[in-house]
Amino acid sequence: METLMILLAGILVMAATYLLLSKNFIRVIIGTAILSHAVHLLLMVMGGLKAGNVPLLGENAAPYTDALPQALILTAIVISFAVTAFILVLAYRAYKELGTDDLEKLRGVDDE
Amino acid sequence: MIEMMLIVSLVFFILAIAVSVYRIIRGPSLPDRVLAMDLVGINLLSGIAIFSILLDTTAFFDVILLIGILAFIGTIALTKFIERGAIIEYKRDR
Amino acid sequence: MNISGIGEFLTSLLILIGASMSMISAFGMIRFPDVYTRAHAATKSSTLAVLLTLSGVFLFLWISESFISVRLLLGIAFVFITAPVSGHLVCRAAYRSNVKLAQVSTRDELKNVIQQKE
Amino acid sequence: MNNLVVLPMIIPLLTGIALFFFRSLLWLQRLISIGAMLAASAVSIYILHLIQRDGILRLDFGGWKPPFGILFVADSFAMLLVLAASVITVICLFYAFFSIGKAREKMYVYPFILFLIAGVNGSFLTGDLFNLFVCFEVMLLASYVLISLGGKRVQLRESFKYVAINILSSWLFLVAIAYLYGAVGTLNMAHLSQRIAEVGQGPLLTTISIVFLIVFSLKAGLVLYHWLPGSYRVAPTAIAALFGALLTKVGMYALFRVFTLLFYHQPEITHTLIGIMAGITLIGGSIGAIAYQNVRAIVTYNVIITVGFILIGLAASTTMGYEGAAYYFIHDMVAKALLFLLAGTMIALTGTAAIERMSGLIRNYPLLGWLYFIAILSIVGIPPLSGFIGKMLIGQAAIESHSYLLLALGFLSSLFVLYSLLRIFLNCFWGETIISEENEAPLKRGLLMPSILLAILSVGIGIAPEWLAPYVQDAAHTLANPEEYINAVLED
Amino acid sequence: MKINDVILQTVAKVVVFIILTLGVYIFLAGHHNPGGGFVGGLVLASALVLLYLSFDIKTVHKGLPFDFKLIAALGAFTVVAAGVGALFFNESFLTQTFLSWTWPIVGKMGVSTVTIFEAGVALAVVGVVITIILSISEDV
Amino acid sequence: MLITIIIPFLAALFVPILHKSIFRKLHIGWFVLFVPLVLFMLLARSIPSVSNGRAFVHAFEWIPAYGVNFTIYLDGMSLLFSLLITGIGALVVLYSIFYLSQRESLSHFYVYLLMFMGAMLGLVFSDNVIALYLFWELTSISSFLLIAFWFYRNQSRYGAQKSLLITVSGGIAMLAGFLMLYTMTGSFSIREIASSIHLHANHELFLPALVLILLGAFSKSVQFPFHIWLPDAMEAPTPVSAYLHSATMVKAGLYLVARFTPIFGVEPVWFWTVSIVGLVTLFWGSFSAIRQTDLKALLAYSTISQLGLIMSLLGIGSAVYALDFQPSSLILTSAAFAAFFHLINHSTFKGALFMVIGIIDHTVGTRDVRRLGGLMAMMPLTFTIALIGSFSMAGLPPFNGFLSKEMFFYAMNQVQAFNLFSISTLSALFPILAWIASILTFVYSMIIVFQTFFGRYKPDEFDRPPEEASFGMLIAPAILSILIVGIFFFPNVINRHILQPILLNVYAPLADAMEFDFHISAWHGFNLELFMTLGVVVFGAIVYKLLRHWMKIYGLFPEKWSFDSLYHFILERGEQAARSLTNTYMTGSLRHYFAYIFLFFIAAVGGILIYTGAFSIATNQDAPITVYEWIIAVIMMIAGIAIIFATSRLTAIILNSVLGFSIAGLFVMFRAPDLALTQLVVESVTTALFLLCFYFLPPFKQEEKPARNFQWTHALISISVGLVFIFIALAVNSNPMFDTIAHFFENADELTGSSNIVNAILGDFRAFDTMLEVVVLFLAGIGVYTLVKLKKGREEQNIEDQ
Repeated sequence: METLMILLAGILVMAATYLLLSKNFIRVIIGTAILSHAVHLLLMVMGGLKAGNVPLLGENAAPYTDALPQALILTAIVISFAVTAFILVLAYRAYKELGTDDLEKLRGVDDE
Repeated sequence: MIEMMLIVSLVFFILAIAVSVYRIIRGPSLPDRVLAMDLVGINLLSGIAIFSILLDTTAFFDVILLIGILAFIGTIALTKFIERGAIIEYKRDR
Repeated sequence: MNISGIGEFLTSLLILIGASMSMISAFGMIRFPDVYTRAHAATKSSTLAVLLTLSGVFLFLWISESFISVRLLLGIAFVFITAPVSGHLVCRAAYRSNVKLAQVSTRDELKNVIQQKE
Repeated sequence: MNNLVVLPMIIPLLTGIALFFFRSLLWLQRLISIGAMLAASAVSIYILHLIQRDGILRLDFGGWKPPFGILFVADSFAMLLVLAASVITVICLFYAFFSIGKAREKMYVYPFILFLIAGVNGSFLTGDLFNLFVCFEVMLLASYVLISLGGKRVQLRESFKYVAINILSSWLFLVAIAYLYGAVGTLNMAHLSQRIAEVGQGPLLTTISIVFLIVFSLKAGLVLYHWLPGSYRVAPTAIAALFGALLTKVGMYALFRVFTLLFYHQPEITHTLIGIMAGITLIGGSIGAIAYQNVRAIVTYNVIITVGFILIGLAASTTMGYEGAAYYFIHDMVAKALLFLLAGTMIALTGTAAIERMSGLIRNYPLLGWLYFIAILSIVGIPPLSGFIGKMLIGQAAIESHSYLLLALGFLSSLFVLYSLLRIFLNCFWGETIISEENEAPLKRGLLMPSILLAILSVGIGIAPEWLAPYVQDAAHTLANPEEYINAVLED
Repeated sequence: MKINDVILQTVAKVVVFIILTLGVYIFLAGHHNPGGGFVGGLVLASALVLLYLSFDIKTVHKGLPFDFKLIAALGAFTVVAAGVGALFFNESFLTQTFLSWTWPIVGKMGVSTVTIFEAGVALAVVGVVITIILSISEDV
Repeated sequence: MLITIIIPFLAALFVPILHKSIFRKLHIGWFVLFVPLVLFMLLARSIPSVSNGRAFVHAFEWIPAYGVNFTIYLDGMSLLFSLLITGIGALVVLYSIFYLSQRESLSHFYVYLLMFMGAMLGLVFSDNVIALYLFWELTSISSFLLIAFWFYRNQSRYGAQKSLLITVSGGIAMLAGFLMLYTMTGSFSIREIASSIHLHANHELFLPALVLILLGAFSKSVQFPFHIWLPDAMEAPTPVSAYLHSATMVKAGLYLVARFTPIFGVEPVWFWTVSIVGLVTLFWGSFSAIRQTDLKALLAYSTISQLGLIMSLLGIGSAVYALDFQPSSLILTSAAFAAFFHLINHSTFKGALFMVIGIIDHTVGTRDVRRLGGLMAMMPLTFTIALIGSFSMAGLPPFNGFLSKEMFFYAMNQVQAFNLFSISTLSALFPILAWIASILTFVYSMIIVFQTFFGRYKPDEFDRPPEEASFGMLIAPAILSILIVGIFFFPNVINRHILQPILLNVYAPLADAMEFDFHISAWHGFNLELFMTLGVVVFGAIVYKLLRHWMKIYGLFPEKWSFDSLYHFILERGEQAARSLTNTYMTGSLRHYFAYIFLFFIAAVGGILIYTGAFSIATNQDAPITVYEWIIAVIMMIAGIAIIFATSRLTAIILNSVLGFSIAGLFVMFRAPDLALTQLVVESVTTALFLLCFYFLPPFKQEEKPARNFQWTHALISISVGLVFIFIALAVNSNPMFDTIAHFFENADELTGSSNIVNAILGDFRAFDTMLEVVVLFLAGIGVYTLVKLKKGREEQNIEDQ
């Protein structure tokens, strides 16, 4: 299963990379979102997917799955949520102010 | 036997979800999509209920209720959007 | 097969029925011509389907593990309350955003009412 | 257990949150924020002394022994940076009082600055890799907000790029953490170091270390600095000064930490790569610094040059190099803050950032001009100003480690620094006075005081580096001997 | 023409309580079961969002006159202060403590300072989510 | 001795204060004058003891941790230089009192001047090379400030910048050399280095250090090709030119070479570089001087040439070391002797000449030789001084220049006779070049005298009518011309008290072996040197007469081929090139920036992956895959790929949320209910935000529709990134090295009273992460609020924010 999940995460990374390279606000943001999905998946896989039990003591018997990556992912999810929310609103505001969602039009010369 | 039936039900639900997804993609109107999404949510919720029997855990019951809530809120939000353009109004004037 | 075995069988049958129903309502989603008719399939039959399934699960757990899940009961109640409302709202939104009725429709009663009001 | 260690981070954090309750009481916000940073600075000094006395301090959060819990580890290197960062923040806050404007003040600019510094200090202190990521995020989120605060068009344009690139680097950081956790199964840096040493830094771990290298390079502006000039230019002066002084330093600190504590077994690959990257950065920064006629642009490219220069110390990976880097870290925080503040003041006074449109400012604002002159000399590394000792030690380290090319690039880059900054001085401060006395914009004393303080600091550090020497030597010693860090963390 | 939202509003009033119950449950369950402050907070926030959806901002503010930024700040403050609290007991920063005892019928029960911490998390989440949503909604 | 260094700086501190209070009416220069005078006397008092071979050492700690100290070392060489600094300094200050009017910003001028004086004294007194470097740079800076004294003039700024850039570059090279010396010997003290350097003569750094330190010396002492800054430095007020740019600062390089001769002399490269560069400079300087029309520029080039002369002498003198003190080689010590003697003489006559030029400039308002002429009658005293100075420079008796010029010829002839290092043809060039250069020197000396004071009187060309300069202005040059003559008649006073001790410093190993007993006399009989001098006069006169005819030769060297224009070209074009280069990659396009990151990622990580051969794959430890996981995985893959081709914003958003919900499903599979719950809610909220923010935007533009415009390069990049990502992950997965630390958390119930391990970790074990996570969330929330509420975009440009 690990291999499959790694492949899946890899494909997500590819898609995310491709999206990041496009010139549209929303596609870039979706790219970062997909990348975060891939990263969470990777964290999960790296913790080992060995058939263990839900990490709730008492409900099931040991062995449990590795709970640490789960905690890390939880933190990462929250952070990625915060970041995504921020960049979304930023992009929204930028669109409103600048009147375009085409990043190639927003280069800005370095010496204006 | 029982497990067989449960799995069959699960497959049914998955098929139902697939069909709804088709409707989401196909449209043609926005309300159609919203409707289909609502359906996806409801079916997903049932699927998870069955799944937790299969996995023999009650850990996902929160998820069930949660999906119900989210589907409901999502549907309302979308309908309001379709109807009035704004989702949350400052002061309802009409 | 003991009592609980039968109970389990019956409840899973309940689940299966629910599942089939939801299947059928999903087909309705494809087959019906416009959003208003699809709303029937989407809200009415599938609400029943969900209710059946969830009750099945609830009973199953009750019988097999004598576990009364309040959350599940809440869930059932919730779906029961909200599903019709969302169906209603979707239809209304569709109508107000001028989604066309299917060709086969014969009457549009609401049209007259709205016109009168305005 | 040493709860003191958490204070440099928690004081700004807590006061930052508390300030939200005093939104309209601007004077109180100012007072509290500056008081908090002063307190943090004082605590940092005290901790620095404690480290001299008792060795490395650590604080296990929640009392959970490493490697299971998170902990803060205060060694001299980290604390020196914490101290410098806190002091710089005090000064930049002071500048902000006079320059940032009511609108931003009401929009919580002080809390955000405090959060920024909390993230920075946390990144310096933490002993846990994942926690480093989280601290980075605190710092970055604050920086995102600060850079876009004001919502001007350029700001929105540049901050989107800044945010997007930093998000990518954050997720890459997580990827690297995931790889490392998968390979070694722990997150505590000391424990990681121990385990890596135990198993030997094989090809796989070396490859993972390169992922870390890329992540921190992005933060530090090493080779991958292209995002930096645009974004640093759009923020208000006080904030740009903080960014220029602190943000790249955090990335560099992480590089130092990771490549001295974790991945120090294969320097022929990793440190060589760092050396090459430092060289490229020096070249790119130097070329960029002379390319533009815009004060802000020149100043930001100077930030990049510094990055390359400090990392020569890491590439050399000798004690001397670490000492030099530590000195240079401190110097550069002071000097870059000074430079940014002065540049900002110039822009505020003349209303333009183009150097060809300024002239003869020294007649109107002599003190400003001489402060700028001091800043130049300090950054170029003319003794007895603060830049010299670090430059000397890094140069020595480069010689010791036979990296003559880096030495040449590093020292040549000082010339570019000199040329680029001198151009501003010659064109803007000297030359025909074009502002008549009547049209002269008044220079608020509040805008000048922070620069004076920073200049005094720079001169002070330059004249008396001996005072810092024990701390710096201890810092370098710890960096050069990772087992000390490990022992301090993992023994009870 | 005024759109009649009676059905929605009536249902919302009922449903909000179900959601709030669930939110509190999830929040409390976090100690032993899936859930916790973050999800609990999100669910509570979704209840509020439902209110905003079915009524309008002004009406809701009459019933809930809070500045959600301050609620978020309060939450964040609680979280950090929960850590600082340990300092007064001469414990390491963020030291949590718990008491648990076994009752005859109910089984094992416990109280823990983590609850304060988690409450802070939940408050912060509610505050933040509502702040974000309201900010955007007011801007459109 | 430290006091001598500190006094000028202290005085500099008082100058601005005094200028505003007591010296409002009186010229502040009178106060400043005390400083060099007092110092000169202080230093002069130590002449007797130093000439007996004593040396004073005082150490003051600065940064002992790194071996950097202010070690004051006063020996013969330092004494000579310090006497020059204070002596000429006193005269220059005296001169400046009359030269600069009260209207100039005198306090700045004297602060810089005193700063320079202190720095220069520090330079010659420092034994520690880092302290030496400190003062070295300080002299560069004060020179910079003095050159740009009239900073509103473009030329002044240009000259100041040029001098600073070149001297600081040299200084930095020198610092690198010092650091290399430290690496070899472990000491920053010149004396300690000198005593232990012979152990490291074969060190790989020895030669680089030598070259680098020479670079420093050459750039400061305006040796070819670094001479270009000196003519531009003439924009400084004339007292400054007289002081810094002829008498003292430019001699710092000579000082350095002399100081380091004991260290590097053993290496023949030192001899060759120093002497040949010196000779070339000598020749080129004198050659270029003739074509100058500005008298100050002419003097600048003459300074260059004279410094080249001294430099070449020092080089020849160093051969004694290279020849390992063979007895026959000791005759070459006379070269070093001549060097220092000429150094003193040069200070006297060049100082005098500068002051004279200053007087002329001051009185008639021009320094252009084409406009000057016939001033002898109006300014007899000035003329006399100029005559003395020029003739001394030309090497004519009865002036001190004659003596040192004779010795210079003598040393040059010795080289030829000696046939150093068996390169006879090259060494034969030495005297010839020296002789030609001397002829040219003669010519430009004559230009100064004859074209200024003789010839046609052209009063229309002057800004002001010429008249004899004020008495005060004439004092200083007069004193110098008295010295010029005085030294000619009593050279041995200087010889015994000052020059002999220096030779002991330069040739320390010889101190016991031999007595330096040079006797300077004007008359040596009819020897080769005398004939050379006669030849110089004869040919010089002819050349001067035919000046107009052969001036065409300069046309062969067009302006744009000079080093001067090379410097200009480099700066000008460098800036342009830098700009265009930087603009090529700093495009401001986010897409490019991302591409850099990804390409670097592929190159670095992928490269190392392949280079180290880290890749491995083992699937045998994998958990089995169930059908549900397949389903979700396939859905995700499809969604992931489909999102690339999505043509509408809504589709992209929905597909993204499909991915998010599927991840939640995967979390269910992976037995992570907490995660599933959180992911579910978060994904819903995120989707809602996406819709809120972006539904209103116009549809994707046509060119953005990737289905029609699939970017193959982007696809290639993304596939490579993905592959690198996958390969490392697979390698990590197949090489588990340790168990994770997770087993500890399974005791969560006892430790924290929580049976949900994940929540125990979040709330207790790693509560700090959670705390900061909340802060992050909080920040994002408030950030969104500020973003929406604070809109400055439409306001006018706020200056502060640029």
